[in-house]
Amino acid sequence: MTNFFSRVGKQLDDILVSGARSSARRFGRRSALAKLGGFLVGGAVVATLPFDRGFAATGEKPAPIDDDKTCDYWRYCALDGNLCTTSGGSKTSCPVGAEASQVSWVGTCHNPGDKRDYLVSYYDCCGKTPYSGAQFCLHSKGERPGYSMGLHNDINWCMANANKGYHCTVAIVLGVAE
Amino acid sequence: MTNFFSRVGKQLDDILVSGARSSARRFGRRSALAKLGGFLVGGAVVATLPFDRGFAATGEKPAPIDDDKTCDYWRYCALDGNLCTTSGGSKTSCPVGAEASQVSWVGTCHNPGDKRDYLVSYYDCCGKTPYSGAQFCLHSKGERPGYSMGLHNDINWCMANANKGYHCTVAIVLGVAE
Amino acid sequence: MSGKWAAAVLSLAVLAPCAVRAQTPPPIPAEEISVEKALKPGPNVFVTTGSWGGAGAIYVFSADDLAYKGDYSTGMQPQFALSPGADTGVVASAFPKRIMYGPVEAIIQKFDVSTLKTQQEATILPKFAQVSPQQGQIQVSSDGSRALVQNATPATSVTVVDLKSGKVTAEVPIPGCWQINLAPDGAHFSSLCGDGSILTVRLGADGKAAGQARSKPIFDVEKDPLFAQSQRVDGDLMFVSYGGVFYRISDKGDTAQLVDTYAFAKAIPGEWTPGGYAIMGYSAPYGIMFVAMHPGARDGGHKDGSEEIWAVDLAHKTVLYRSAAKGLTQIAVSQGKVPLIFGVASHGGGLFRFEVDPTAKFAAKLTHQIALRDAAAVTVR
Amino acid sequence: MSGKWAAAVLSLAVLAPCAVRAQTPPPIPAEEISVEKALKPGPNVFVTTGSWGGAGAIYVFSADDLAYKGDYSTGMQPQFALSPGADTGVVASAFPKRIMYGPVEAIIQKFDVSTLKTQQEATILPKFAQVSPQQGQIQVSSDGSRALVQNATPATSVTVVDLKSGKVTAEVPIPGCWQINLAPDGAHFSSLCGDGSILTVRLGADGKAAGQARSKPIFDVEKDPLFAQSQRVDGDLMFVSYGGVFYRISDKGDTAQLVDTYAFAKAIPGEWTPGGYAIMGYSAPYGIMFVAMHPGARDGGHKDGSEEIWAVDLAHKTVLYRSAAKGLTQIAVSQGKVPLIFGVASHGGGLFRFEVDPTAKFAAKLTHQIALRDAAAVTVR
Repeated sequence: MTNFFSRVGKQLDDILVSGARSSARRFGRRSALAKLGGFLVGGAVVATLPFDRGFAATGEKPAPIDDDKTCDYWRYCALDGNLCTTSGGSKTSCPVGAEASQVSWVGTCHNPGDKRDYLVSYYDCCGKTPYSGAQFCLHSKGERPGYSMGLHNDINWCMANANKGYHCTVAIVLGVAE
Repeated sequence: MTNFFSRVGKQLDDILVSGARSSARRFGRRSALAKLGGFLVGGAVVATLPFDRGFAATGEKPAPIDDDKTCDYWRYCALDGNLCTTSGGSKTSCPVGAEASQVSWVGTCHNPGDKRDYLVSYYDCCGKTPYSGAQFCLHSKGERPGYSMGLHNDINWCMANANKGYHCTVAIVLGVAE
Repeated sequence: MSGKWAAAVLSLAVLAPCAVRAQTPPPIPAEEISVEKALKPGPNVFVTTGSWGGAGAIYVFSADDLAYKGDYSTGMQPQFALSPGADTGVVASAFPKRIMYGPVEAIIQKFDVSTLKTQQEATILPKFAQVSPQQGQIQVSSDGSRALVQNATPATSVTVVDLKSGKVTAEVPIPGCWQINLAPDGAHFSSLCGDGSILTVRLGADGKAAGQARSKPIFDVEKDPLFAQSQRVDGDLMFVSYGGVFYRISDKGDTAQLVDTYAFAKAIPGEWTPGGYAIMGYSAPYGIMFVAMHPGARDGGHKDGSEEIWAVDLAHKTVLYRSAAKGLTQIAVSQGKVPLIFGVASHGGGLFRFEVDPTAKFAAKLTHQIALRDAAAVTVR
Repeated sequence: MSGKWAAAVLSLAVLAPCAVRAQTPPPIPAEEISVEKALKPGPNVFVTTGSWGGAGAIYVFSADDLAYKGDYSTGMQPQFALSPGADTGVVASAFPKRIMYGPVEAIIQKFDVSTLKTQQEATILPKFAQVSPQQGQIQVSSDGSRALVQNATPATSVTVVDLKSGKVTAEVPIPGCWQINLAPDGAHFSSLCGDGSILTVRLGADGKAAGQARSKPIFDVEKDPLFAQSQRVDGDLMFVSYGGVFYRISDKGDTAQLVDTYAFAKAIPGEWTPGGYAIMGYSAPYGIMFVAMHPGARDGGHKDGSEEIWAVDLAHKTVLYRSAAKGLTQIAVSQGKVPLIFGVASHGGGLFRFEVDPTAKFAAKLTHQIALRDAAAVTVR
């Protein structure tokens, strides 16, 4: 069985120690909590914290590994859904006219390009008819039932949006999973 | 090109001459009109006329020809839709819980079993999710666009029902097309 | 125009069999359309088929030969429960205003199985969890008076519905917990929680929460999580872990108690693990748990389809027999003298029927199979 | 509980790239989700995809290489029209309360093609014809101010919608007639009728019917009926018959007039006939009509997919070239210097792109093709 939780636990400690700043991206912390295998505590936590992502633009991007339109692309190790890369979006962007989900689930995937494990956040794109030609994938590395909601990929992650129709899924790198 | 209309015209004359009685079955006469290649005249015609079908139970039934679960069954020569025979119904009955359409279209099909041409009326069964395992067929003998509405098979014939969801289609023998 | 066409209208109403009866063989007489009044008799098996883009359905098949009988229409992502007598179905599903967007109307529908007619429609909370059809998302008390439905926003809660009044009586938050395991009397339910504990919620006669208690951690969510499915075994709840360990839980008291564990796969070579969504089916008359198993344990393999169905004797803690059974992701077991196993291959799209021989170590033999697109969950009594 | 978990919530909000930047290569920095703001530039081709069990869609592909760009969601059985500038789409579709049953809400939606955002939603009559996507079920005036939608109960009528106010201004009965051929100024439309005549309906500035007239019979519904599709040729309407005869109709006057017929398939051996749903596409710059054709005329074969696309020079009444093109049931032709033919194979499920060479007798060469389930109608400017 995976050691996902112990890894996450360690990373969490690292982050707390390093004082890294919190993300302003669009997942609610309720979800971020869930992501880390946690328990949802009930009640809305809507505030987001400031985040300096200046350095994000400076890092040299690793050469693309594999084909992000196929299920075997490394980021998709816990993705259950249609690839947005084959639905008019990209691996990090929803197609035109879709809405990004407010909440998301995570996986820990190994990037063969730099031999690192990454925390990947899967967002659904919402509110549109699925494209019948989209590539559907099902990978469940580290996946858990709904009691670890942030790791659960059977559910419609458009659930917190006003428009809940499932369209496709993107895979966002959150950071290295040490 | 088919001589469908001249045949229907002839039959109509025969019927008028023979004084056969009108059908109480559930198609509106508006549709029966349309069936015969005609023009819809607008306005609802809702009354149905009495019909003595006592003899219908006495006639010896011809042995079944072919398999009515396949598209090649003779009655389906102008059927565009899912076979009710593969959806929990029969060739003349809607599945449990479905509604028979109020209106229908017709075709003229040759029965190889008795070497007769029959007028066949296609009713849609309505108001239920289609069965994904149903046999879909598309035959268009004598079919016409919507200006000959009673011969048109591209349209949802559940259109006159309160519940319009398309489920499957049956093929009812109206009589011999002489 | 009107005179001419009025005449035509009358004349066209007289379409009827014509007078060729003198010939041999006689022509087919005029027929009349009808609607089947009730499902053909005999035991049924139910398949829930979901959709992310439109209507779902509860398909009804003959448990004898998988002949298709009919379906009950649902909204999106239906979750289904069957009455103990198998004569009433209860289904929750979602109807968004513009199908793919707009406000969601979520409803529970109760229907008569033999006529597939709706008996009751009740509005539930729109936060109803839109998840692939699976066990424990909806549960009905054995007297049919109370239904519980899983919600997720993603914060989890349970909607309690009084089926007599059709009214929602409570929304019970179950933070960090998931899946409803209702006691037959409908008076309390248990849910698995993300810290490895089990939450027990008691419900009053008024359908409101009357108290709740969380057990000590019972399972290890990190090392060997439980599948979100249970079977009722002699009044206890039986779960199974990703790694192939049965967890027998007593849910009778205020707090759930671990009764026993049994690592049934451990001694068998090949790293066999359960896989799928509803991977256990219990034959109460024989005390045999059937489990969908596949070899080569791997992280992420817990939804892989089966290679075999194992018959496990719970009283003697023995794997009695391993029957070939390819690709199943959900199974359900009938309670008759000859247990029947029905399996769905949701990845491939198929429905399968197996007959079990109690005199041959509960070996299961495939007797029927059909292709079935979007088959997602299977239910039988 | 709350103190402990509140701390966890805070701590978990700090997920961020961590400090391994010293290593080489540097790790992938933290990313942010975004939404594409507009379709990639370039000409588009639109495919209407219908559904009898849920949401439909207008799919947008690149006209250059059939790369998928995005879609606009619709209800059931969408009918689509594109503005002359190809920058606005108008679609009519049905949203029944329980998807498969219950009252139908039918709406027109106007959307911006580049952002796929709804600009307007207007309720139309629920008697909107639920028919497989085809031409002439919805039409929009060239200034975009007026939309007309086909109804059927099965009695036929046309709903007139003022797109400025979003209001239905009239329901015009067109008994026995079908398919809307709107004049570009939106002031009148023509429909084919079951007695072989053509009905012309004039509309006032208020969007109400201002008069109608029926022509003498122009075509023979029994012997050689017209397909319910037209192309605008030098201000006239061009239809084609099941048997392969062009009917050129002037719709300028109060009553439609037959200008000319041309039996283009007659002299060519093999009993070739048009087949499919929208089987003509006209290149106005070159005066060439492309037609989807198949050999072996038979009763009921009028929906068979193509074997060839014929390029017919209307001015010289000559079949210039016959290009191989398998299985197409709908085609549409772009109006550029190099005409492009887009075809849909609705029976098989595919989208095809052909390039036409005006210097080679308008031969059409397949350049791209993709599988496309439920593809039903294709539109291009």
